Amino acid sequence: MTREWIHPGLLLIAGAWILPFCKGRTKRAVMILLPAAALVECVVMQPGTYGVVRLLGQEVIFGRVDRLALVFSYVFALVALIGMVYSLHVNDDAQHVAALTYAGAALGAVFAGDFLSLFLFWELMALSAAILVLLRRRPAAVAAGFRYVLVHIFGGLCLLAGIVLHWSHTGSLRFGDLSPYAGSAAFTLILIAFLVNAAVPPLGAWLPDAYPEATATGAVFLTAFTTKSAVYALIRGFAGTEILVWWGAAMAVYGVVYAVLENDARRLLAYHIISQVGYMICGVGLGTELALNGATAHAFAHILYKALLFMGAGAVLQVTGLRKLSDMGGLYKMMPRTLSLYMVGAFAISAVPLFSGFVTKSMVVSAAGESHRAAIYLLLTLASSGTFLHTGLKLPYYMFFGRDRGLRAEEPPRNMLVAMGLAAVACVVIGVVPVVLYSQLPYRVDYIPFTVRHVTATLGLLGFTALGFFLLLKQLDPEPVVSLDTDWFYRRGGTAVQNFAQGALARLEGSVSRLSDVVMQRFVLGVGAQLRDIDLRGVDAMMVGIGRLTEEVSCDLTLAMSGHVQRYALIMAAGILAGVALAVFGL
Amino acid sequence: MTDLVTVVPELILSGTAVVLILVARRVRRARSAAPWVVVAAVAAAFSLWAFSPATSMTGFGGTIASDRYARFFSLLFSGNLALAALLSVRHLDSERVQPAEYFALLLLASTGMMFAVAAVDLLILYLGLELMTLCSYVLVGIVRDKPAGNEASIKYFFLGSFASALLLYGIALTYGVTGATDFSAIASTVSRNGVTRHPMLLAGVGLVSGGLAFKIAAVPFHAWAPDVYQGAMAPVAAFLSAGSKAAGLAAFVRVCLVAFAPEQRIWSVMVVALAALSVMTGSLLAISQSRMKRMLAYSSIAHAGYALLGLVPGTPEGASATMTYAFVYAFMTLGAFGVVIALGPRGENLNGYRGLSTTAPGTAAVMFLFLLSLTGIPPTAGFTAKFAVILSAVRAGYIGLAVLAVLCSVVSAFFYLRVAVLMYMTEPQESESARLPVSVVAALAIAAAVTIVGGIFPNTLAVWAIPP
Amino acid sequence: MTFKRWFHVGLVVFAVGEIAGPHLFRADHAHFWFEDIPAWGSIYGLVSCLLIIIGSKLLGKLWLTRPENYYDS
Amino acid sequence: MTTFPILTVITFLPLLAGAAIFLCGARVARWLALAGSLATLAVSVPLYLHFDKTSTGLQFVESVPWIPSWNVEYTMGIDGISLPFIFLSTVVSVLCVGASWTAVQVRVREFYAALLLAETAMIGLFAATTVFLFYVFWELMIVPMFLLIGVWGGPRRIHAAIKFLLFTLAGSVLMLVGLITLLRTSGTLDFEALATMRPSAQLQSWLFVAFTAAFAVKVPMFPVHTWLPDAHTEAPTAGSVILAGILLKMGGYGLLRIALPILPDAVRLFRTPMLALSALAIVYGAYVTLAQTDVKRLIAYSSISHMGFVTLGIFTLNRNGVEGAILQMVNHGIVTGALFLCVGMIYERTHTREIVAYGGVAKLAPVYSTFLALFCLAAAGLPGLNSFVGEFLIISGAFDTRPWYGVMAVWGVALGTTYILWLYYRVALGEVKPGLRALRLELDLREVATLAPMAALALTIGLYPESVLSFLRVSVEQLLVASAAQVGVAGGM
Repeated sequence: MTREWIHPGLLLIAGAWILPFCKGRTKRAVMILLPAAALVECVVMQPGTYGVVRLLGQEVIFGRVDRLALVFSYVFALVALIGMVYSLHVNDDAQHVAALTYAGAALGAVFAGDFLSLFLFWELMALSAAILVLLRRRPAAVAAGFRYVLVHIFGGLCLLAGIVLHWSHTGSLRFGDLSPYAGSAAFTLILIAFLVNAAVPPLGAWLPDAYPEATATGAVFLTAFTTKSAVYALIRGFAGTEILVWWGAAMAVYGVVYAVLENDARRLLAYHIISQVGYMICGVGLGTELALNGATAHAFAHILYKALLFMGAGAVLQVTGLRKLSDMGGLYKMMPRTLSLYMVGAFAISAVPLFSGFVTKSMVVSAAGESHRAAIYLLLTLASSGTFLHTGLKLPYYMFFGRDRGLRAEEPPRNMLVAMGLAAVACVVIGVVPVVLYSQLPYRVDYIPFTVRHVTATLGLLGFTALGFFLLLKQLDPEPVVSLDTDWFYRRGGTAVQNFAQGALARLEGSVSRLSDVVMQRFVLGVGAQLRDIDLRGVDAMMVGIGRLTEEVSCDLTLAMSGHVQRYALIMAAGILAGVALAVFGL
Repeated sequence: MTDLVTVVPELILSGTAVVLILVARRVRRARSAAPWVVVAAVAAAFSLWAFSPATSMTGFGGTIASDRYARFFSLLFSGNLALAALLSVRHLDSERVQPAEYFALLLLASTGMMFAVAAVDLLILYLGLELMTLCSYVLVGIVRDKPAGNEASIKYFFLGSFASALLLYGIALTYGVTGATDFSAIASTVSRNGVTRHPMLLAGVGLVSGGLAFKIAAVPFHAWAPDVYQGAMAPVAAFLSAGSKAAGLAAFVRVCLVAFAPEQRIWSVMVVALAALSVMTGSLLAISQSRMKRMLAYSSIAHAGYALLGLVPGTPEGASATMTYAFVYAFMTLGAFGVVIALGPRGENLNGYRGLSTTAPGTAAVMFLFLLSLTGIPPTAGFTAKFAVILSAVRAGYIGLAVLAVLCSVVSAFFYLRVAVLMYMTEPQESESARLPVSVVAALAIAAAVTIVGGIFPNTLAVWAIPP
Repeated sequence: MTFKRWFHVGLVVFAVGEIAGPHLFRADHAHFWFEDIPAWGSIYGLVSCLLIIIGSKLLGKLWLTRPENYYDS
Repeated sequence: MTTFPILTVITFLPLLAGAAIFLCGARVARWLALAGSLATLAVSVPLYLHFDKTSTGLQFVESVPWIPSWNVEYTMGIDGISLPFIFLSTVVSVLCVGASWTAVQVRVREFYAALLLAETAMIGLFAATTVFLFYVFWELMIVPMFLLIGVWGGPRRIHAAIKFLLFTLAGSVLMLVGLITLLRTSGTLDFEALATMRPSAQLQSWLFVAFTAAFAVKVPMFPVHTWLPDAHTEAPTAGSVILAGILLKMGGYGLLRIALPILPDAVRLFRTPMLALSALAIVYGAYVTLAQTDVKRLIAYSSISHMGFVTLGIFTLNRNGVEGAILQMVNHGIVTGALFLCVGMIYERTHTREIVAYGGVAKLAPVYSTFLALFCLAAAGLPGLNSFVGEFLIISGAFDTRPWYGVMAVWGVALGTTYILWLYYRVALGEVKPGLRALRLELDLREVATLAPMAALALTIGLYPESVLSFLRVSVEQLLVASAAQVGVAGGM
């Protein structure tokens, strides 16, 4: 340790284990105090380098603190606090420990100054997140959690391979801008690993697959950390990587398209995570100061309002036990507070002026504008209209209004409302006084969101989106269906290893082709079976054959031992003749 | 008078034999006669110290030496004799053999062996060996109403006399060239007259080594061994495999190192050939045997090969390695045969050993020990002895031969440990646990003790094994 | 009924405001030519909304959607 | 360091206990064995306390003349490389006693005697400092294993036992010739003395072949590995644990002790083929593992793949590789040993090793499957668990010298994750197989106590690898310097 410094992540990870040993009020107090302490610590933290340890003969930096890391740490700690408040009523230590570990690992990844520590926290994140999913303790959840582990272990393997390659090339494990190595294998592998965690399609199907299966409270944490820490890692390492621009934009639309077809409330929101992360990826790809600021800011805002939205959906799930839009409707009478808080989040994500999304998302969009990329600009705008269409209109319409199905419901527990309140306040504050956020961003910000053109255009966009929504309302009626995604590859198609292998291949090569399943099956299992037979019939048989041969030789030799004395005498005679000949002539 | 001092052990043994023959009518039961023999053997062994002069001395006109080389082997023979006697008790009564005659023959055979190792003159050597061999012919066929035994003894007789003829002819040729039968005289004449390359002498060397190779059952002079061991009574087989082999080796070593020292190049090549053939053939043939004594016979052939490895470099160290090997092997094989005897009829066949460890754990354990030692797995005497001989083979530069030897020891591991497999890893078919007579237990204990001590403290033997 | 009316009034206000806004106040310059099309935001909003709904519905009908028990079967 | 012959005591204490077992009845045999192995563990504690991590030489040296005629002495001593293995041997032995508490019901006395004899052989091998003593214990190890497999093993135990015997013997007799040649040419068999003198390059090559034949069979390396699946599968749980935990390590240890320091030129000569064989073993083993349907066989083949990492690491001849190899050996001992314990425990209840017979065990036996999951993840090389560190070091070592082998190793890791997690998936998850409901699959206290130490070790090493590496560092440095075979220092070191 270079200077006295307590790692906020480790604080959470270690502190989590206090929970199982205390109960009642004290437990709730600890649940609040831990993330609060972490938050305070992040806020008071000064930039610098802390916690340098020698491990495996390497400089391992646990505390690389700069502006970029700090922004993310603020929001991570904050959402951890909100999430804990939201799950105060839950009486399941395992969930809390997992959640806190998850948050701590995310903080650890953000502060990691080198690949080794990054990798450790990266995998810890994957594991704790999977546990969070498993803890719903439903068969579907267990299966999803298992798939989640597989995907991320493969992501982790890519990362590991990349790191090792990088190390052997450069001899350093420092985690910084990788653009100098663009095109190298290490560069690609690490990028793939990050994209897996950022849920970039086609590598991202795990997200809508796993998150909806988590508990109401667990989902809140899940939405926040994995994808955003990946965004952080991308900003850190891959700023200005051209391919990300297009990939991000496509991703933003992809999420929206799937959201149309989605019937499960939280799965719909999950697809919107993908859509929103698309903006950030795009920003990373653009790589200008404005764009990177935008990506950071958007991540910040997005964590808060997405948490808010999931809390809303979670609250409904909590009280009604329903998750399908097709089963809901007319809840506004029973849960007005939930509705209003949810709407704040919805406005925020749809970038309604005076809400947080407006001031952050527009940074990325205008960054695209400033670099004169019309197509990107249009795609992103289209996506934002789609965002409003679903989270702002479709979801609340079918959940709270729509056909009244006479559901019995009441407001969720108070702590849930408080948590949602906190998030909502954050959204509004950022939306009204953006400078609060802007002042924290890595680069200096001279961007003004509230221009006439911008405000009016946005209002018009949203308004007429709403018009379109009401025009095609009939079309939008949710249907009880699921929609295919790349998770098909490891959910469908025979045994687990095929799934696993296909998943692996889909991730390793980023190929979505159906061929891969056949190939992979032949490749792994086929080759395995082949080699097993070779091992039995070939190698082993050869070894055993030597023994067999020896035995046969011995049997043949016994024939010579006929038991006839004259033959024995002959043998002796031959021997003695040979001996004498050897003696006399041979030498 | 001093002459007699040199042959005290021989005198004791032959004296006991004479006494036994005189009182033969009185002796009905084996267990009344066996103790005499054991006492005689112990006395002989004791006398080796009691009357041993500090330095080696010769008697009878320098034809018989009583040096530490001779004493080492004499000790071995008396041990061999004692153990054989102990192991015989049960068989004699079951086979209705005249105990007195039997033991007398054992004693005389041992006397012959002692003479053979003490001889420093080709003729004495020949006499000693003949005494040993003649007695063994009778011993092999001593069970009159057993055709197998009689056939074996006839075969043994024919081939044995053939071998003796070869030996004698070789001696004659040597004498013809050098005009001497005394070892040192031969050596000195050869080197003095520079007749090293004299064809008749070379032929003589070949014939002598052939004749001696027969006694140690080295390939291709081995053919008698399996049939004889199988036909003969188990104790006799044990006695022969340990004693006659040791005697042959002792003679071989002394003749080669002393008498034919100038011919070292020639006989070392022949030794290499004998050793290689014996090790290979012995190990290979033993695999496909289903009868215990026959298997042990082939293993004894292989071990003759191992023992000869030590002789290859023709150095004192090598010779002492061979001596150690002969000693260790004698007790290993006595032990193995001892178990065969202890099990009685069921011990003759490999299947008799099924599940032995459940019916007779102690016997099985001892057998396992001997088998490990025969295979040459540490920490048994078999390992250290094998180590020594292979070391000397490598010293002589015959690495290929060494590799061959160890590979054959892997082959041998297969058939030795197959017995272990039967004993430990299969179910017994009949569950009668053999009640062992005290004498057999004692014999096994001695053999086991030697095997273990020789394995953990190899030096205890090495210091005694002083080459001529 | 009232909601509907207010909604349409609001739409008109948005559209007009967007057309007029840039001319009434000092507006920031546009990045692209199409942003200067009158009521660009409103038009694009409507278009993209319809585009998304119809497009993805088609996609769903043709390929993506499966019965709910698809993965359980 | 101390005049007290601690190494000799540790080595032969188990033997004494074994003898005592024969004298006492079968009832107390278990307790005697437990006491004996625990006592050994206890006596070995001072080794770690008084071990001087900074000294390069041997420590706790004992030496008494033994066979002057061959200039062979009875000398024992340890350095950083042998220490972890002695620790492993003592611990594993205790756990084996615990693991076979109820599993072994026939010939209990003989069983525990054999077990303790094996422990003596293991410890002696790692404490020996002359090739002769090394060989003696090496061969001595064969006997108890032969009995353990053949007497208390599964249905095809005899075949497996004989196969094991002949393979290992065939290898080790060549080592015998090798060491005799070494003795003949160098006149000594002492490790340190031998390291100073260099035989001629050609002779080195021959010696290398002879010794490596023995080590390769034990490790086992590619073509001579086929004894392992049979032996592992048929052996009783304790036997499998010792096989996986210690016996395989003897080969790797021999390479480090004899090949590297004594035959450096030959090592460099044969480096490429050895690396190739190792990489081949990694991938080949992993593939074959994928195709197994028998739990024990699957784990057995997986150890072929894992030991491939070890040889790969050793022959990278750089610090990362060698340290990684040693660590990997320790880890493999812990993890695979633990996996065999797990399998054995459930086999006691279900009496089947077919994977298809299992499923949904997690529902019936949460504690058990937690342990299983832990060890599976460890075997899969999950960070934070022990195997990760070793494999990481080895792979980085490989990348520093021959990147292609590094790539193959990573590929091996991927396959490894596949088969091990698939195994867990099929055994623990999924729906409960009808046959299992009736059985009481959950572990009892003794079994938990048997597994817990392994888990603790796995976590400790995983989270704080220095706990082992700190012991190695100096010795490995010295080994690589002494063998003067250090090919390029690891990147960034």
